[in-house]
Amino acid sequence: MRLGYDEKTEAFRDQFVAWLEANLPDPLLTAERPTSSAGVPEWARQFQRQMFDDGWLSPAYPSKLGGRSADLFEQMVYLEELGRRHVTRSFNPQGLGIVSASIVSFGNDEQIERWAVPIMRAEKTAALGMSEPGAGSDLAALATRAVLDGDHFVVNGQKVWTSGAHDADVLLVFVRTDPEAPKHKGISALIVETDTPGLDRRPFPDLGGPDHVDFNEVFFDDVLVPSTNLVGDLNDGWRICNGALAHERAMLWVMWSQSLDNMLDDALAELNGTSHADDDVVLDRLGRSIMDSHAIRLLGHRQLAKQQRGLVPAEQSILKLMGSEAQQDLAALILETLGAAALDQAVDSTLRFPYENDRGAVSWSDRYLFTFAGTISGGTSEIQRNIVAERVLGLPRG
Amino acid sequence: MRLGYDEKTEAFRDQFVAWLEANLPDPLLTAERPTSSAGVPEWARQFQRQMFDDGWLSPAYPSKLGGRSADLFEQMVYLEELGRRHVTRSFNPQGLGIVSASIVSFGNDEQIERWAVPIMRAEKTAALGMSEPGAGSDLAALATRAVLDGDHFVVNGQKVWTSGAHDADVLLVFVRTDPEAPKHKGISALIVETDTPGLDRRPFPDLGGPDHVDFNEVFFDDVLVPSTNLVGDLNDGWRICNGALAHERAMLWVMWSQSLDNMLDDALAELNGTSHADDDVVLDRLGRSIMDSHAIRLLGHRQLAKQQRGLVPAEQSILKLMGSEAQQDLAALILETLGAAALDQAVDSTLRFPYENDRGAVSWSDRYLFTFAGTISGGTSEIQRNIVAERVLGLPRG
Amino acid sequence: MDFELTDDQLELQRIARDVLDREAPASLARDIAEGSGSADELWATLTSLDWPALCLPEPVGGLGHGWVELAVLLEEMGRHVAPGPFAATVAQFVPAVRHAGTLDQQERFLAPVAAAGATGALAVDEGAGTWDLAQIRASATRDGDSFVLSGIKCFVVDGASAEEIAVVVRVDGGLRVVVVPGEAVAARELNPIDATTRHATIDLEGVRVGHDRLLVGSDSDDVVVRAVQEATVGVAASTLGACQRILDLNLDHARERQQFGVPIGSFQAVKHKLVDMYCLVERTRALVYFAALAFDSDDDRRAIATSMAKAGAGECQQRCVQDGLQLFGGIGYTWEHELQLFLRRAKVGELHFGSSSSHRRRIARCAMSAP
Amino acid sequence: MDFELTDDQLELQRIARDVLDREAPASLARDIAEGSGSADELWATLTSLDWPALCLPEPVGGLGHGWVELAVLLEEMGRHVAPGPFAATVAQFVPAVRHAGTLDQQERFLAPVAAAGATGALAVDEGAGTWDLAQIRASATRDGDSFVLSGIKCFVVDGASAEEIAVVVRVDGGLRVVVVPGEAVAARELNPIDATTRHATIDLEGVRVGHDRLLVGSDSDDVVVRAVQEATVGVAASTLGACQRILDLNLDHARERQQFGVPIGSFQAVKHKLVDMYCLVERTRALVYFAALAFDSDDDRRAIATSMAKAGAGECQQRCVQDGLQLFGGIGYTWEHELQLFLRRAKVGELHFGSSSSHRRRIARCAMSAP
Repeated sequence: MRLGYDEKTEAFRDQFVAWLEANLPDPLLTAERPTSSAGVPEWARQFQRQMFDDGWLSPAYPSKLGGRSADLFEQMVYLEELGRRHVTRSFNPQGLGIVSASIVSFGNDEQIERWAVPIMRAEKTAALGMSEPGAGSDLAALATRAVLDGDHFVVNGQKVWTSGAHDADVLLVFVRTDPEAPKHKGISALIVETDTPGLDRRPFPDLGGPDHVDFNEVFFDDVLVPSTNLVGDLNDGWRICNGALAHERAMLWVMWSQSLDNMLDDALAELNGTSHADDDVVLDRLGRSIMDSHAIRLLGHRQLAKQQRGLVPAEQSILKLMGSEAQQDLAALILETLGAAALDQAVDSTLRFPYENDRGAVSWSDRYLFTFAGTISGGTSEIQRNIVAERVLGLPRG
Repeated sequence: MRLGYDEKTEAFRDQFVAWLEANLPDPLLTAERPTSSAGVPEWARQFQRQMFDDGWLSPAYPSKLGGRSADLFEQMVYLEELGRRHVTRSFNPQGLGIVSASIVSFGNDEQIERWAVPIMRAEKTAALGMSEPGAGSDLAALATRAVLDGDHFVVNGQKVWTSGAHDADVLLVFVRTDPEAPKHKGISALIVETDTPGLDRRPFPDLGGPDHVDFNEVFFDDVLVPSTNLVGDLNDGWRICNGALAHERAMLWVMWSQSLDNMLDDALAELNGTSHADDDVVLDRLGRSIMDSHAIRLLGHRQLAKQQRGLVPAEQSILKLMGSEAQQDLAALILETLGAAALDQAVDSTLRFPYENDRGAVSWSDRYLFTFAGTISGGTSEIQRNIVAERVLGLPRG
Repeated sequence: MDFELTDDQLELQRIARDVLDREAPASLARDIAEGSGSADELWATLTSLDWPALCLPEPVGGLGHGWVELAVLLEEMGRHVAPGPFAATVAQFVPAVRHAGTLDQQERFLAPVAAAGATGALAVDEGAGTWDLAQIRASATRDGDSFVLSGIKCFVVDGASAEEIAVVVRVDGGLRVVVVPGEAVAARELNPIDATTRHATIDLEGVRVGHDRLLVGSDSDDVVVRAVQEATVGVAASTLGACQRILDLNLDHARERQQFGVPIGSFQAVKHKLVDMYCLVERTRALVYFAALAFDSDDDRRAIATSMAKAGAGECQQRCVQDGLQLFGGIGYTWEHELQLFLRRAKVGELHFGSSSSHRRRIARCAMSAP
Repeated sequence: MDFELTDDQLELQRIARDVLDREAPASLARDIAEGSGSADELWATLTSLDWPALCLPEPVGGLGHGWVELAVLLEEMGRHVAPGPFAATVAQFVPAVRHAGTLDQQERFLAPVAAAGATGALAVDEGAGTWDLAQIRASATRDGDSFVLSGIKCFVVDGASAEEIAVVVRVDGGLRVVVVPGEAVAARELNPIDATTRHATIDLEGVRVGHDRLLVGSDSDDVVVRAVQEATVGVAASTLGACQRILDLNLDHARERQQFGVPIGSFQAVKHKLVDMYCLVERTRALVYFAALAFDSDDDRRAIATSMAKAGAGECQQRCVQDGLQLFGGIGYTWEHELQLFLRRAKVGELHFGSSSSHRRRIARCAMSAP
């Protein structure tokens, strides 16, 4: 155990810091904001491309894929430096983190060149078609069908919660290709270009308000998808599906940790200088949130240290649970503390962090509501608890 | 809706108050304390007998059974006046509230005369043999067997958690008399004198300490019980069992309400004049306990009002849950608030309330631990929640 | 005590529920949130049904019902996330005029409410968001035949739309109520998190009103305290109703929604959360109606009853919003689903007339100082 | 950073666990609680295994290990509800002498600990139960070649049995540590809720000690602050261990105990509570070892790390005691079952060296005042 990093890691950090200082976009050029999680402004596309071309977009990858074969500690300081500056690597996070990552892991060279690299270079944006109505957290129950007919799949069915689909160029869609096989076994993964005939994207607003639109329903009505768009093997989609969700999961806690820290910074700024900063009831609860923030980072580092030693850490299964609930607790605290001052939804929308994906720069009331995306999506907190109980604590299935 | 009672009820109250003022034992005579929930000191026996003889022990009963056919509101003010003075009706609460009550409801005249009246007049004490090892909250799984052999039952098996059995003269024991019948159907209720050969009572301490003894294991090894000791019909014990638990359930909330109020009084006395009385964090939590205390009493009154109108109220199913957990929360608050001052288990054991069943007059640490008797026994809070979910909220069985 | 609604009160509840089921569907609240709806028609209907008059005293043309009946109506309004001036008028403006005004003044300002649904508001807080009367600085100064006002009032429910606003001000240091015509003040409307609970900041600076608009039925601060208590319990009753609806929606969802082949309501974790919500709703209802009874009986536990009702509603909304949204999963996380309308109505109750925590501390301080 | 135990540290943990499994079964704690047991034999064994020396500096005969290793041992002691002078000696007495004493004084008072398991205690609080150094009034006054003490010290762990007691006093207004022979003070032992954590009130009035017993390695109050920080984290580590054991006992129980025909661990409500306990145990472990690392690295986050470790342990014990007892049902509610021994050890941690709430408030105030 030790608090600092070794020299090699610190040298890596210095190198990245130097690159960032030389290459961060002029804040004045960042005024155009994203329209959805696949609607990326031009300045952000250019910056992402620059990162890729200079080997800083995905440091764990080899250089031809936008990286420099960094080890886990190097990836960690890389993320620390991004987080410290509130720099967003990609404003199309599912595109980079899941779609292109899945193609890199499971696709062939042609697919990597045709889709993964363009997504990484922000020439294309991508969205993930996984959830379906009625399936909820039960991914194995998905019903969208794809039937191979010659050199095309014919896709019929419906996806929902597809973030950014209306702004995306391609979708990675999980479909049932063998209806006879047991639930997990008959699933495949297809790349679908969003301008394919028969594909209908219907964006709908979340509970933030009628103009807060990122989710889509996506309908497939006899959509013809070339068989060359199959990622991985036929009926091997469950492995990709798990891989897609697991992708970069090793580092996913950093996102939870940094977004909690950001909210905490905002909370401290909000309370400082007010009478609340001297209210013991508020301080008592705030202390807990500060502890959450430290504990989550420390547990993440523990996971990292175990992975570096080749162990399979149990921490990752609790970090999403703890991180998402800690954010919810903190947002609730600030909302309740501000009281009447939080009645008004209008907020100062001036950008504090020009490089941040700030579609969340909203009132504390909305911030509180938006924390439920964290405790619901990607497996609700209840599902997470079941998983930890069974897989980590060895309790019997219910 | 109204806050007060009608004149008839208030007249009843006045009558009882006059009786109490004339008949409460001299506090100086109450120094002898109970040894268990069936080990009743002589002064308390005399007082209980006096209550019975004057028609004040069980006011809802007819006069020959120690009552005066009081209605629900009259029973309520009766309990209010007892509570206000911290007067315990019987230091053998299961004997009076469950055993004699079951015999009165389900037994024959001879049984009433032979056991119920003596228990009510505190000439005998009684304990309840219901729980068994391994059965926990699953009463239908009880395994103690009784086989009818001529004019006797032969009883074999084991009970546990039998409060006060080592001090009791008789037990009301639930036994399986038809092992072939479905779980609920083959159960019967027997009165067993504790001096019957083959019956072995082994008291054991609870977590309060090695000298905190009320529970017993009770072993039955070919115990011969006269068939005339069968209460109710053969194999009709499930109805009695439910009846026994349900007995006086209508008024059981008053016990929860009053014991919470008593704890709250003690808590306020403990904090008053200390720096904790000015600590906003403490006040915030204390406020919640005060609300609990009011809400529980109000919900109890709501239940009472519905019963008086002949309705079946849902409140009783949540009052035990809320009452037991509210006590636990309050005890935890005081324990945590006192901090180091609560490290020492020694407490001033001077009796504040000479008529109270004060085996609980202990440190806040023990008071906290003892609240778990409330959330565990008589159906754990988890079981209570299942029951409310299914019976009150109409949710499907799991 | 007899702590259950009488048959007449149960009948009133049933009628109110029927009326609002018909006249105030959730789509009305949604239309208002999206800027395309209006509460005017609902208010006209309720006025025609004598709702504004129901709990007003008979001398001003009211039907003479009490606070328990008012709580029944407010709870139903919350349960339907019903928009409009009902709550601010009858639970905020009316109590202020009733307790502070002379009989003549009550007649002058309340008869139009009873007869024709004139609307009112109550202005108390000045920005701290605590509704703490000790912090009131706004004032009315006599100038000839009139009073000149000074100060700013914040978080005034319906402050930009009410016809008359009961404004709590200082006159010679004491707390008094001045009834100011809504059109006389400059109001800036906020964009509240619940679109059906409209708020405004109003500027009193230099506003001049006739001397007879100063309510002079009593020269005690207590009447203002009482008016704010009633307004506070009114908010609690509305919050209670919204929470009840969140629970109802969740119970339906838990019975119907299937996951892993069974209704999610058969999962123990779901059951237990719903039971906790149910217990808190019942606890809050007990505390709200206790406060209403305390008003009707002029019981001296009014202050603690008010704080218990408000804090109870606050604890209840906290859990109902939290678990109610969580248990619904993604479906509840959309603008389309009506759940969010009730979440917002429940949450808004916590944010005005004092937080749960502040009321709990009052309760405890009160108990600590009791003999 | 590298936030996992090294192979050597893991090996130490394994050895410590084996030793205590063998030498400190729960029956030892039970015997002590029933008045029939003694911790002497365990202490002799641990001394023979060099436990007292392990984390002492080499110059005084120690093995030079750091706070991370000490946390490993203290956690295992808590996990075994092990009685005896280990915790008070190495996590309370030793830090006080190390930080406040000169090298000679360290040699004088610590070498006997390292060599022969001499025992020590630390006396700080004077009755408030807050361990707030600002409230210290006890004093040492120079009188010729000696100091005369005055004051009362409360809640002193092992205060009635330790051979030497490091007493925090005021000398000329500043905070200093005087090492007082245990036999020189009148001690009244309390009847603590955890019989393996013995406490005493000690009376310093008129006690006279040689001037060389005033530790003069530093004249800064900071060394006392540091000693109390280490003592506080020591309590947190022990609490953590007890909580881990409560969780372990519950997991075994949930897998084995059948109800309604299935193991209770298959009920979702049971699962979720166990997961919450597990998360809190892991959270606390992270915070405790962070504090240990901060001590070893002289990191300037020591103060906040200390408070986080203590508050973390406090939150953890609250949940583990609450749900750990509740989930066990009746079986855990007996004196016979070992669960209660661990519940008491876990709970006692909350009651000294400052409550969770007081530490959380310190954390928040510290963050509020940070730039």
